[in-house]
This record gives sequence, structure tokens and C-alpha cells, in this order.
Amino acid sequence: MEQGIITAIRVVPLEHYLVLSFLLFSIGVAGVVFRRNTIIILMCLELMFNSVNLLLTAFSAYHSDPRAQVFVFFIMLVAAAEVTVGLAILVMMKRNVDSVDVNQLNRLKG
Amino acid sequence: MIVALLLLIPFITALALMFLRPTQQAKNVALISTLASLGVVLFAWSAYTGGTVIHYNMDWVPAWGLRFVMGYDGVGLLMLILTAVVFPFIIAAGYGEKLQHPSLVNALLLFTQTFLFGVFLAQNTLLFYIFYELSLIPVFFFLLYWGGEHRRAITVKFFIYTLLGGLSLLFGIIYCLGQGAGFNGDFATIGALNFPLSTQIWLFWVLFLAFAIKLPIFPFHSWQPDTYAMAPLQGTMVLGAVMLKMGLYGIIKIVLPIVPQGVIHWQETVIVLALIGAIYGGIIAFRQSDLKRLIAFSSLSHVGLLCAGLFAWNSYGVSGSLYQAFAHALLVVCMLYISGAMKERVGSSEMGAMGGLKLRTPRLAALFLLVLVNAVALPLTQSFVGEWLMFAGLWQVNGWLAFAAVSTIVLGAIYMLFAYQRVMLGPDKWALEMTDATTRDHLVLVPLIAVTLFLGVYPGPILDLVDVPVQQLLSSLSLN
Amino acid sequence: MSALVLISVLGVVLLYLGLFGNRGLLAPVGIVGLLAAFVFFAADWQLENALFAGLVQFDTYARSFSMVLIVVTVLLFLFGIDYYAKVRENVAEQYALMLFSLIGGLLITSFSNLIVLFLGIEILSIPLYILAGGKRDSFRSGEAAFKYFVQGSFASGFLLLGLALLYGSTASFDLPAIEAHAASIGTGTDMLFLLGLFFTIAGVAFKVAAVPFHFWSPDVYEGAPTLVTAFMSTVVKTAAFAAFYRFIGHMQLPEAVHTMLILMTVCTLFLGNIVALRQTQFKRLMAYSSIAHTGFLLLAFLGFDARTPDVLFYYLGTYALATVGLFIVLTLAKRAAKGDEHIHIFRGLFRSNPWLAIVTMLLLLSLAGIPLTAGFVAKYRVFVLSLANGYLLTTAFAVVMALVGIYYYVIVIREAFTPGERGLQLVVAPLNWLVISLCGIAVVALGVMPGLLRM
Amino acid sequence: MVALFYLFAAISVISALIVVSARSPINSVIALVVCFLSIAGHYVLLNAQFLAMVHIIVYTGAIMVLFLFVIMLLNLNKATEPMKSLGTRIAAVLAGGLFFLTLVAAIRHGITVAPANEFDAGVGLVRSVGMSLFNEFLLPFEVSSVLFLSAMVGVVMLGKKEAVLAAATAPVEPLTAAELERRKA
Amino acid sequence: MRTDLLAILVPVLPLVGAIILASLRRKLSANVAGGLATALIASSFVASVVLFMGFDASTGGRTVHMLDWINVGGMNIPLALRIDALSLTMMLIVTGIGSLIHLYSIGYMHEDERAPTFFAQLNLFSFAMLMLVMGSNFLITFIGWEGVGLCSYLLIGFWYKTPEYNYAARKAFVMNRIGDVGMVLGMVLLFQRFGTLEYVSIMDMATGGMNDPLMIAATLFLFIGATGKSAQLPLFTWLPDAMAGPTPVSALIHAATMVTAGIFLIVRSSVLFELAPFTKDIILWVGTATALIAASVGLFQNDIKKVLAYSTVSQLGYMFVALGMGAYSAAMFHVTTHAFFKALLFLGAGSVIHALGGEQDIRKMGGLKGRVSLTLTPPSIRMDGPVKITYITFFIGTIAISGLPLMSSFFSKDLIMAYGFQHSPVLFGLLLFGALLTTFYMFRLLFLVFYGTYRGKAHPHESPLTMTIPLMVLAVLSVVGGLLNLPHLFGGHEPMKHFLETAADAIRYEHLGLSATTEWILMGITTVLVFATIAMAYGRFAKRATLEGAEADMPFFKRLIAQRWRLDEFYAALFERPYGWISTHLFTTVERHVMVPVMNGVGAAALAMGGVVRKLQTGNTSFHLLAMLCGMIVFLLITLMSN
Repeated sequence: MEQGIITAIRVVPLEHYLVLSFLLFSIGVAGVVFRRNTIIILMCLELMFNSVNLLLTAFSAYHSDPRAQVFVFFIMLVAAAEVTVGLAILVMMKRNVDSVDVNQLNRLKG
Repeated sequence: MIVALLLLIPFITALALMFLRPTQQAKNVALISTLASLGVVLFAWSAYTGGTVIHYNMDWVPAWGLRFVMGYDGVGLLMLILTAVVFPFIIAAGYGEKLQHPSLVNALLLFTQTFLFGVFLAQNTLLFYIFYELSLIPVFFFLLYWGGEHRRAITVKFFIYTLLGGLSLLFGIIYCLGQGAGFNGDFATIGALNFPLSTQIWLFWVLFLAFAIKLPIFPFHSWQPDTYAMAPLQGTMVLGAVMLKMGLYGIIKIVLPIVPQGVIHWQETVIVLALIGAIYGGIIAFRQSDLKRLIAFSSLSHVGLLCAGLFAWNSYGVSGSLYQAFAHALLVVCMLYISGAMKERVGSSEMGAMGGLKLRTPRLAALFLLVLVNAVALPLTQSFVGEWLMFAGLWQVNGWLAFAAVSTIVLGAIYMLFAYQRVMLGPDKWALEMTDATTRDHLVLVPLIAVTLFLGVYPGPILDLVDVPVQQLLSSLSLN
Repeated sequence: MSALVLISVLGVVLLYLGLFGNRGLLAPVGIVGLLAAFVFFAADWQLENALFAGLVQFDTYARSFSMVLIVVTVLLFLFGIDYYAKVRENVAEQYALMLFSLIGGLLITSFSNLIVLFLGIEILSIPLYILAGGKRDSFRSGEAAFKYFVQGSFASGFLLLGLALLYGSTASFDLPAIEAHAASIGTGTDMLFLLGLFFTIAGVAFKVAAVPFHFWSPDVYEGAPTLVTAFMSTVVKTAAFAAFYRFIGHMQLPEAVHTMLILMTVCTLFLGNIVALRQTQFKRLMAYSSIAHTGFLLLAFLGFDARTPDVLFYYLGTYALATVGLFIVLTLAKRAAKGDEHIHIFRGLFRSNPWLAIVTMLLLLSLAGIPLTAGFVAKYRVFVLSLANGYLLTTAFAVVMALVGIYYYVIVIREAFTPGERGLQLVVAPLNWLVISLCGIAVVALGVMPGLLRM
Repeated sequence: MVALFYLFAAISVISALIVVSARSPINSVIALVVCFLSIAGHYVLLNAQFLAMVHIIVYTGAIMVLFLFVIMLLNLNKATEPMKSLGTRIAAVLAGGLFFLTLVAAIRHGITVAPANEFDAGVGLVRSVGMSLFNEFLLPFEVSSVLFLSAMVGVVMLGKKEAVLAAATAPVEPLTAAELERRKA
Repeated sequence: MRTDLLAILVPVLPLVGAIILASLRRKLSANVAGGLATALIASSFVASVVLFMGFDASTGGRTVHMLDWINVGGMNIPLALRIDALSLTMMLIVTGIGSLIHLYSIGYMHEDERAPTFFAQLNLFSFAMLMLVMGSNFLITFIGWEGVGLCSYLLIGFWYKTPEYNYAARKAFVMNRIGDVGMVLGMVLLFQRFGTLEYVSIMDMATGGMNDPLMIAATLFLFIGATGKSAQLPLFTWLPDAMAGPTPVSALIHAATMVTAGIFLIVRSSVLFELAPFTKDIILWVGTATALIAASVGLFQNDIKKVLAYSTVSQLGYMFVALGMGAYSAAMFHVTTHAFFKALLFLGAGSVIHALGGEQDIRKMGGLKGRVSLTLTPPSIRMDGPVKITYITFFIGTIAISGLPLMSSFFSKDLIMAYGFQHSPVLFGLLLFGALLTTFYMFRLLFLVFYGTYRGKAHPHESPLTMTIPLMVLAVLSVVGGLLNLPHLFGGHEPMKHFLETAADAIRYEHLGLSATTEWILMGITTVLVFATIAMAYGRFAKRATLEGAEADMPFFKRLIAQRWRLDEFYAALFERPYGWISTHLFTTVERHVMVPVMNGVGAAALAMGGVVRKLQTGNTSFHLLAMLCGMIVFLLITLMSN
């Protein structure tokens, strides 16, 4: 059974995964940069993380090495923790300025 | 022992003044301390038989080229004498100033003296640099706290500008230390450095910039007039009389040995710049209305000449420059003291507020005149000996440069006499009541003038001191 | 390793103490615990041990930096006693978060595996996101937290990308393997590796606030509570640099990465110093000064030789000392000036608190790099290092920037020593006085006897 | 196989684009869920079953719910976001595009990485990942507890209703005469 | 040894006097101070005389070494004195005339409250002048050179309350200093060439080619120094202004001694000048021009001292003409006689001024001689004028300077004119013309002051004895001074020339090659013309009660001369005002608007840059992210490019 599983990495070149990850990452980056709604920014950050996860998994499969998948696991943990904190900060922000627009926060500058 | 005493006497006194704050006795204590230092230096002089005397030779952080090597040779001793001689008078000048917190003032002055001694005693480039920078700190605070108008801006400008040079010097020193080649940072091992000409050409400016600013030579001078004019009297004295001599000393001790070919390569450029400064300062001084600013520009002029003489790099030029450095120190103190004395009486150092004061203060006028005689370098004063030697030295380099240098004697006469006239001569315009020269005035000015005249008639002791080191210096130059 | 456990447990203990309202005990317990951790580190000094299948390596390097981190945290805790005296809630949490963050710092100073690096950085950062927002009633604090969070996560994304690419190229997360790979490439090209290095460095550079990844630092420094700012500019910076060096210090970097590092150094030096010239808020000034110091530290990175870790260590250690002292002074002055942070608040300090003014002067001079202070020695050694490695022009540029730096420090000194119109009466708690004096004296002592602080 | 890859890739890219461009956060969330699911599909394709599971549980199950919860809680489901100026948007999109192009250009000539190990179909399974996690990566695993602890502490700290504010808004009891006397003293 | 001690005493005595008087200037009365000063300088005179008596000219002279002065790196310049014929001659003049003028000053200054200061400065001057003439090397001479300049400055500005006087003093010093630039350069050059500054050594070593460029340069430099000190073109304008000082000062410094320093210097280094004929030509023509221009100006001056001052300049011109022709002894001879009669004239003028209570304008004088009658039993001249001694002595001075036969100037000036004729008849013509001008303006002065009717208001009175005795002594010397160097023509054998030969080699070679007949003819022409000129002057001025009108009414050329060729104005426009302008503008424009702003500008630029870069930190998170991204892309591109 295990021998029978054909993994994508044998058929799909690694470059494809690279490009896909880069694309997703770039979309996430662009989203972080140009959205003003904080919650969407958070989501775009998640998108960036996930594209990396995908990349790592692809590498893992390519190298037949489980360690990268462990790393992905840790990334998920970190992402979860980060999102929690991020949302807490968002809540605090909403409470302070009654908005989730990032541009509302610009008192510190210069 | 001598080195330790020189560093410790002023330092400990300064600390004591700072923490005990004996307001009433501060000036006396400081005066005694400086006199003690003077005694030590004179003892060192009497015991000096030539060569380089090394008192301490310890590792500090040898890996970085920082070693605690302290000692002196003839040139260093000259500078030590200069510092030691001038400081008691600088302290004494403070008796007339009504500065707040006299203990702090004197503590700062003594700190400065400590570091200046350090500069002239250091026999290691990095140690030299450290003292060189340190000497700025007390002066910085002195100017900042007790300076005149616009002191905040001017002090910082002065500080930064001087540090620009300092950092450049540091850069150069680090560069040299990085060469390996047996140079461990000590002056004694500088000879091991042997840069190719192409390196020397740029390295020269890196090293020289510090001293060019310190002196200052044209066009690095623009911090100086404002600072001199703004600084409290004693601060200006320290700056003008001693601190700028660090520049000369540094050129001799650091720039020349490290980049001899660079020095030769840039010799004429520097001389030209220095002489431009000498003439420029001399001309500007003529129409200055503030006595202290006039002294500042006159100092610029004198220093330009000093630097030009030094850069003649022959025995007359260098000896003359060193001798003149001594003369200039005494001169600056005298001049500034007089400006202070006038300000004390008139309430301002603006010459417009003076005039005809000879009628009121004939003794002071006479003393001023004697100082003036030195300032315009009449023969049988100390300045003349120095200037003559420098002219002789410069002529060996280039007749036209010598001509430019000599022409400053006219400029000097023009502005000094004009200043004397505006202060002392003419009708008694303002009819102010004032006292003539006091005992203190005499105690400060008369010894200084006496030394000036004595050394003008009999310059032997000082010239002998520098003769041998200068010869060695020049022989090393010709070797390269 | 036991120290890591100890500190984690300590954090939890503090949380419990907070829960039971024993506010007075928080800092003392924390300090005692940290000192114990310090002793643990000191106990097996000079022992080279790789732990957990080579994930972390507590070698001399890691130990030295860890000890500095702990000492600085102790100093900050000492300061915290007074700082948190008037704060009623979340004190325990803040102490605990600092300890957690410290754990992250300890991890990244000793990492030997990229996963640990990533986790360490996150553990270092996430508590800080929260701490930056520690003053919940303050708009600025919230803004700082938010900005730090968004930009930090953004940078984490790049860091991750870099790590992934590095893994892709080398099939390993182990630092030695990656170094071996770098060496095997030599002058050849491995694009994945290059990109991986680039993004990893970018991610770490964000933590040390190198240009162009510095944007968070002025805002966050200004907005965060002063204690947290102090923590960020000392512990975080030290740890991040320790990690940075650990990462690339023994690696044979491709020439292109070197170019990028030089560029980054120059930009950081320039921006930090130049913009600091225009700062009038002290904390913001310190932020830019911190960026500037990052520049100098990066300069030490340019040429790696045997001396680099020691130079970094000395620089970061003394920088941390001076910074801690200055932030304490700032807090005191700010308190006296009713929340104002403008450098004017120092005016008249010399009149009212001569000793404090003198120490402030020493600390600032140290940051400026004036001889006989530790800062001079630090800068000197950096210059020596970079010159020895042939970065002539870059060093010259750094020297000029050092001069610019002196200017803005001197401006502050000038304020402190200008007689003020109103007598600024600082109330100095004995403990604070002690810490400040300690910093001041240490800065001078280390400047005179630089050998005291070495790895 | 290849077709599946392209399918998942297309889904993830399109949904990702929707995430960044949707005006309403709810739409974004839903697109993101789709995106995550497609990524899970990739995981399956890559024989990383364990990850695929965890991914769905953590992201789609926990994180996205958290998002939704916050959106609802804070009532953010209005497309209130004022559009950024066109310049900024173009700049951002350009920057993102440029970033992508740069990356792609960097690897344009292909990559020269050889697989490190022989193919092993068991790599992505729970057993292999678990062995790795609890043997080799025990330390990170343990340490991440600190991470979660601090996240928890943080959320409590930041999210807790302000005591100070509460005190300020609490109705003020009139002071008794005795209390007044005491304060004056 | 005794000789050495004496030699040292000669300059030291006045120095001691100066120091004592300066320090006790408030304690001493005018008379005591004057007495002391006079006694000291007189002692110097005595010492000089003793030295002179004991001097054996055949030895050539001796050097008295006092101490090492500048001794460094191969430069060895001792403080040493040189006793030889030349210095002895000058010493005698300086101390001798100096003594007389000191004595005169006792009377002249007795009312001035700062008389002790005056005497101190006068003594100091004597010291400096003695150093100048006695120095054994150039640098010692330069000590005196600058010293006399200083004293001149002090004494011109003695009455310091008047700004014009101070200005005059400064002007004198500065113009001297301009000359000194040349002097210093000349010395440096000579030192460079010979490695020593000792006169004897240099003169011994100075051999070789004529017109060696180096030698021309050195001599020209020395000559520039001399023009400053001896008031030659173009640096003479300070001397007339120097009359601001008390009259004894004018007599001592600005007539008899200091201004001859330049001539002394050139005679001292005559060997060098002999090697540089080019320089000599220049000296010759500068001297001629000065003589004529100054003499012309003298025609229209109305200030008694100014007339004498221009006359001095003119006479100095004659001396330079002599030097230019290589007639060094003639120059020295004229220096000596000029010292006598010009001192006499100045002191006489001082006496007149004193008599009139300070009046110096000859338009307000006149008729001071009163009526003169000769009585035969006993034979004497009787006058009823108030200032008869003054008149007589002044009269003697006037005829002496005009070169009436057998007067001192008759011998000295005619000698120069004879050399001039030998050089070229044109030169003789010019010199003769100058001499006639001299005669004319001197007699104009004499007539306007003493003849005609009194036009002033003050009541003239004769001066005290201390003032008149010097007048009488000088009058006698002015008459008999010619004997010092009596030419062969009159039966003498030029003793002064032969004496000086021993000190200055070049004098040996000077020779007046004119035949006796030519000399007689020249003398005859001169004498006749001089008498004619006197007659003309008499006709124009002796009876006049009033003078010509204001300068403005004069024709252009005359006005130009009366306005001193407008040289002062010319210098003011060309140098003084531009200098002030440059000084002001260097400061206000270059320093304030270039140097300082450039320095500040660097800082300001840094600050401005900071302000610009600071704008990046907008505080807008989106922007920060974008900037970070862009920065990263740029870095990435650079990284990739450089790979």
C-alpha cells in the first residue's frame, strides 16, 4: 500500500512548487502591503506562512526527509500563537480607536 | 615619578575641588597645584640630559596597540614646560573673573591640564589620541557652562569640528596599527611603518586633518574666532595658549614619522594654506571691533606662520616653529589677560567702548605696550627669535613663500597698533572711573613679560632643548 | 539547559505570584531566579556541549551572550521595582513575558538548528508584541504593539521563506550542514541557497533593525513602555545580533551576500545617524541611535575573523549597559516632567542632580564613543576589525557617521549641563541610583580596562 | 496527478487573489478557507498526510474560526474599508509583482538541487513525522509551550477589560463626611 | 678687556637709563629725569670718545662678543658688537648729538608732566640706535633697526590724546615695517648664501661675479629696508607726518640719527652693493627722485617743522645719490654734517615754537629777529628781537644747509654733486636744481619766520639755557663740520674718508676723478646760483607781511606740489582704504558668508538630510511595509546582479 502511493513530486517538477509558493507568497505580501483592513492583513500574513509551508512540504517530499514537515508543524503552532496575539491586539485597537483601519494608527512617526 | 606627579597633582586636585567644593579657596588651591606642577616640570627640565626619557612602559591592551608608555623628549619637554608655565597664570587670571562655582571652574581647568600633560607625555599613538580627545571634554563643559553669547551652539560646533579631526586621526592610527610591520603603537616603533607613496599621499590628510583643525590652519579655522570670542577668558587662554600647540606636537610626533613622504609631497600645499591663513587672519584682525575676536584672528595669523614654519621641515623652520609656539603661548595669555583686564574695567571687550584709557590706566597701558612689542615680534622679544628662524627656514623652501610669511610682520603691526590705539590712546572719550593695574595684574603680566624678554635675549635654554630632537627628526626625514 | 528550564519555571512562578497578589515579591524572586540561572551558566563555563541532537549548542559564545542577557535583564528587573511601583495590574504578566522573551533570546544565542532559530525568534518576539502594548490605556502603546506585530510577522514570513529555501537547497536544518554546503559551493552559484540566505538575513536584520527593515523600531521604541523599550534595545538587540553572528559568522558567504551586507551597513549607518540628528524626543532619539549602533555592529560583521565574536560581545555588552542606564534616567526625568520626553527635560539636570548628570554624561559619551569610556573601545575595536579586513571606505564612512553620532549625544549632554529655568527635581529611588551609578561606573571601568569584559 | 496539481494550484491562487481583493472580510475568510483546503490537497498530493490533517484542523478548524469569531464579535463584516489611493495600490501590486518576478527570475535557469535521500513513501506519515518530532525535535516541541503560554498571557493581558477604565466608568459613590475628613487629614 | 667693557657700556648705559626712568617715571621730576637721562647718554658719549681715542684704525676694528643669542642647527648668531671706524663715527654722532638733544629736551619738556617717560623713551631710542650702529651682524643691527622704529612710534605718538598724532605714529611704524620686510628678506637671503650674518665674514666672503642675481636680490631687499627707515621713495610720506612728535624727537630721530640708518646699513654692506651695480643704479635714481620731489614740496609748506622734514627727506635723497654712485664716504660725510645742521635747525625751530607757545605755522610768525645792529666797540651784534640766540643759530643752520661756502654742507653736498657730475652732467644738473630749491625754501623759511613783521598773537620769549647751549654747540659744529673731511682742494686730505676706509673696504675704491679746475668751476657755478636764489627768496619773502592765498587758488601744478604731489591721498586711495575695505569684507563676506557658512553648511546639510530622510518614517504601517518591501526588492536585485 505504502509503496503504491505515487507522490506528486515525482511527476510535478519541484520548480512548479517553487513558483506556486512564490506566487502565493507574493500575493500574501501584496495583500499585507495594500490592504488597510487589519483583519485581512492578518489573513494575508497567514497566506504568506502557508505558502512557505507548502514550499517546505514540497522540499520535504523531494528530499524524502520528514524534518521539514516537523518544521511545518512548528510553523503552524507559531502561526496559531501569532494569530491569537494578533487578534488580541486587533481587539485592543478596535477598542482604542473604534476602527481596524491601519492608517488610523499613525501618531508615532518622524 | 615625574610623570606620575604631573598626572596626579592636577588630577587629584581637580577631583578634590569637584567633590569638596571649597568655593573660597578654590582658586588658591588650584594655583598651588599648578605651581607644584610647574616645579615638577622645572625639576624634570633640570634633570633632563637629552634623548627620550621613558618613565612608564606598561602594557595596557597591547593587542590593540594601546600601551601605557609615558615619557618625554626635548620637544615633549618643551611642551610640558609651556603647559606648566602657562597654567598658573591662567588660574591667576581667574581671580578677576566673577565666574559662578569657582571650584568647578578650577577643577575643569585642572582636568584639562592633566590631559594636556598626558598628551605631551604619551609615547604611544593611541594613548596620545585618548588624551587628545579627553582634553576636549573639560573644555567643552567649561565653554558650555561659562561661555558668552550663543555658547550652546558654538560649543557644540567647536566640539564636533575638533572631533572630526580626532576621528580622522583615529582612523589613521587604526589603519597604521592594522599594518602589522612591527608597529605596536609606540612612537618608538613608528619607524617600522613604511607606506608606499601612494598611501602616504592620502594618509597624510587623514592624520593631518586633526591637527589642521586643532591649530587651526586655513580653511579649517572657522570654528575658532567664534569660539575664542565666546569662551570665558580662561577657556580662550587654554585653547589659544596650550591646546593648539597639541596640533604642532601631533604633527611632529605622529604625522611626520608615519608619512614622511606624504609630508614632503604636501609640504608646499600646507605651507601655502598656512600662509593664506596667516595673511587672511592678519588682514581680518585689523577691522575687528571686539578685542577677543581680534586676538582670535591674530592667533589665526600667528598659527598660520607656526604651521608654515614647521612645514619647512628644516632645522630652522622646525626649531623656530617650536620656539614660536612657546612664545605664542605666553603672548596669548598676556593678550587675553589684558583684554580681560580691560573688560573688567570697561565692562565689555568691544574696543568701541574703550579709547584713551592710557590716561586712566597708564601702568596697564605700559604693560600692554610691552606685550604688543612681543606680539609684533620686535627683536629681543621671544617672538622675534621664533619668527626669524621660521623665515630662514621658509626661505630654504621657497623664496616666495618666505616673502609671504615675512609680509605678515606688516599686517601684525597694522592691527596690533590699531588695536592699541583704539584701546589706550586718543582722548579720554568715556571718562570712566577705573583703577590702574592692580597687584594681580602685575603678578600675572610682569613675570610673563619678563620671561618673554629674557627668552628673547637668551633663547639658548629652549633652543638647546629642541635642537637635538629636531635634528633627529629631520635626519629620519631625509632617510626616507 | 537547566537555566532555560529554570527561567521558564520562574516565569510561571511569577505568574502565580501575580495571581496571588504578591506584587512586592515579583521582582526579587525574578532577580534571584535569574541570578541562579546566571550561576548555572557560569558553573559550566568553558564547557562545549551540544544538546538535543545538536539543536542547540551551549558553547562559550552562547554562554557569554546568555550571561549578558541575564545580567541586563536583572538590571531591568531592578529598575522594574521602581518602574512598576505605581502600576496596579499585569505586573506579574509583564515580568513573566520578559522572562519568556529572554528564553527566546537564550535559544537564539545558542541555536544550531534553523528550527530553533525560528522558534527562538518567535518566542523572543511574541511576548514583545504584547509587552509593547503593555500600557493599555495609552494609544501610543497600542499603536506600537500593532505596528510591531504587523511588521514583525511580515518579517517572520520572509525569514520563513529564507529558511525554507535554505532547507530546499541543503536538505538540512543543521547549521553545520549548511555551513558545509556554503563552503562546498565556493564561488559557484546556488540560487536557492542564495535566496535562502538573503531572506534569512533579511528576517534577522529586521530584529536588529537594520535598514531597510528598521521601520518598526522608532515607532515601537517610542510607543512602548520605557522599560520594554529598554528591554528591546538591550536584550533583544543583543540576542538578535548573537543569533545573526551565529548564523553567518562561520559561513563562507557568497560574494553577493557580502555586497548586500555592505550596502545594508552603509544604509543603516547613514539613516540611523542622520535621522537621529533631527530627533527631539529622547526615546525616539535612542531608537535611531540604536539603528546607528546596529550599523556599527554590522560593520564588525563585514570581515569575519577570530576577533569578531569578542568584539560583538564587548560592543553589545557595553551598549546594553549604557542604554539601560540612560533609559532609567529618562524614566526619572520623564516622571518629573510629567510625561514629556523631549530632550529639554534634561535641562538643569546638573544643577539639581550633579551625580546623575555626570553619570548621564558618561553613558552618553560612551554611546558617542569618546575615549576612556567603553563605547570608545567598542567602536575602536569595530574599526580595527573592519579596517583589518580591508573595508577602507566603508570604515571611513562609519567614522564620519560616528562623528554625526557624537553630535546628537552631545546635544543631550548640552541640555543636561545647561542651567535650566525651572529646577527639574528628580526623585531617585536608591535602587535606581544604584543601577545608574553601576552602569556609569561600569562604562568607565570597561573603558579603562577593556579586558574585564571578554568572552 | 499533474492535472490535480494544476487544479489545486489554480484553486489556491484564485482563492488567494480573492482573499487579498475581497472587500468584505467574510468573503476573504471564506476564500482563505478554500485556499487552505487546496493547500491541504497539495499536502496530500505530496504524501504528507499528517500535515494535511493538522493543517485542516489547525487552520481551517481553529484559526479561521477564530477569525470569523473576531469578525462577528467586533462586527467588522462591513466593507467599510476606504479604498487606498490608487497610487498606493498600484505601487503595492507592482511591488508584489516585482517581488514575484524577481524570485522567479532567480530560479529561471532551474535549480540544481539533488534529492538528499532515496524516495521513501513513509516520510509524510504520522509515524515518521512523530518519530522525528519526539526524538530529534523534542526541545522545540517543549519550548513551544513557552510560546503558547506567553500568547495566552498576552491575550489575557491585552483582551481583559480595563480595570482602570472600569473604575473610571463605575458610578461614583458619594463620599461620606467621615471619609472626607480622613482625606483632608 | 677694558675696551670691551666700554663698548658694552655705550649702549647699555642708555638702556639702564631707560629702564630706571620707565620704572620710576611717576616718582621723578622732569628735571631729575632729564638730568639722569642726559648724564647717561653723555657718559655714553664720553665712553665713545674714549673708545675713539683708543681706537687703532689700522687694526680694522674688533668684535665684542657678549653672549650667544640664536644658536640652533648651524645658525650661530651672537649678541656681539663691532667697534670699527664706521660704528665709531656713528656712535659719536648718536651719542654726541643725542646728548645735546637730551640736554635741550630738559628745557623743552620741563612743563610736560610725562617728561620722565619722554626721557625714558629717548634713552631707549639711544640704546636702540647704538645697537643698530654697533651690531656686529645684521641681526643685531636689526634689533636696533626695529628698536628705533618702536621708539619713533612711541615718540611720534607721545602726545597720545590727539588721534592724528597716533595715526602719524602708526603710519611711521607701518611704513618702516614695510621696509623691514625687505630687510628681513635680505638678511634671510644673505644668511642662506653665506651661512652667517656677521658683517666681517660676509664682506670677506662676498666676492665673485658682478650682478649675481642673488646679490642683486639681497641688496635690493636691503635697500627696500633702507627706503623705509630713511624715508625714500616710495616710503617717505611717514616722515613729514612724524613731526607730530616733540621737536627734540624730530631733531634726534627724524633728522640726525634714525633716518640715516639706511645709509649706514648700505655703507656697512657696501661690499655687497659694489657687487650689484644694478641695485646701485636704482638707489641713485630713487635718491635723485626723492631729493627733488621732497625739495619741491618743501617750497610750499607752511609748517615750520614740515619744511624741515621735507628738507630732511631731500637731503637723505642726496645721501642715497652718493651711495648709488658708490661714494660711500661722501654719503657718510653728508650724514655727519647733516646731523649737525639739521639737528640745529630742528632745535632752532623747536626753540621758536617754544617761544611762541606751540605755534608752528610760519604764516603766523615773522619779525622774530627784531632789529639787528652791529656795534663796533666792543664789536658785537646787538639785537632787540626776543629770540636772538635762536635766530643766530637758525641763521647759521640755514646757510649751512644751503651750502654757502665754507659751511659744512658746502663740503659735503658739493662733494656729492661733484661725484654726480663725474657720473653724468645731467645728474649734476638735477642735484644742483635740488640744492637751489633747498636754498630757496630754507631762506623762505628763515625770512618768513624771522624777518618782516610779526603776524602772530603769542608773546615770544627766548628759551632757557639748556636749550640754547645745544643750539650754540650745534651751530659751531655746523660751521666747522666740513673740516672733518676737508678735501684736498682746500688743503685737507679727507680724514674721514680714510678713517672710514678701515671699516668699509668699498670706500677704498671710490675716487673723485675730476680735475681741480672742474671742481672749482662747479663750485663757482653752485655758489653763484645759491646766492642768486637767496636774493630771490629775499625779494619775495623778506618784506612780506602776508603770504600767498590758499592752496585752492594756486595753478594746478603748483597746487599739486603744495599738496605734496598728493602722495598721501594716492597711498590712501591705493592702499589704506582698500586695505580697510578688504579687511572688513574679508570678515563680513568671506569669513561670515563663505567660511563659516561652509562649515556650518556641512552640519546644516546633514541636518537637512536628516529632515528629508526622516520623512520616510511616515508612521503609516502600510507605507512602512511597502518601503520595507521595496528596500528588500532593491537589495535582492543588487544581490542577484552582483552574483
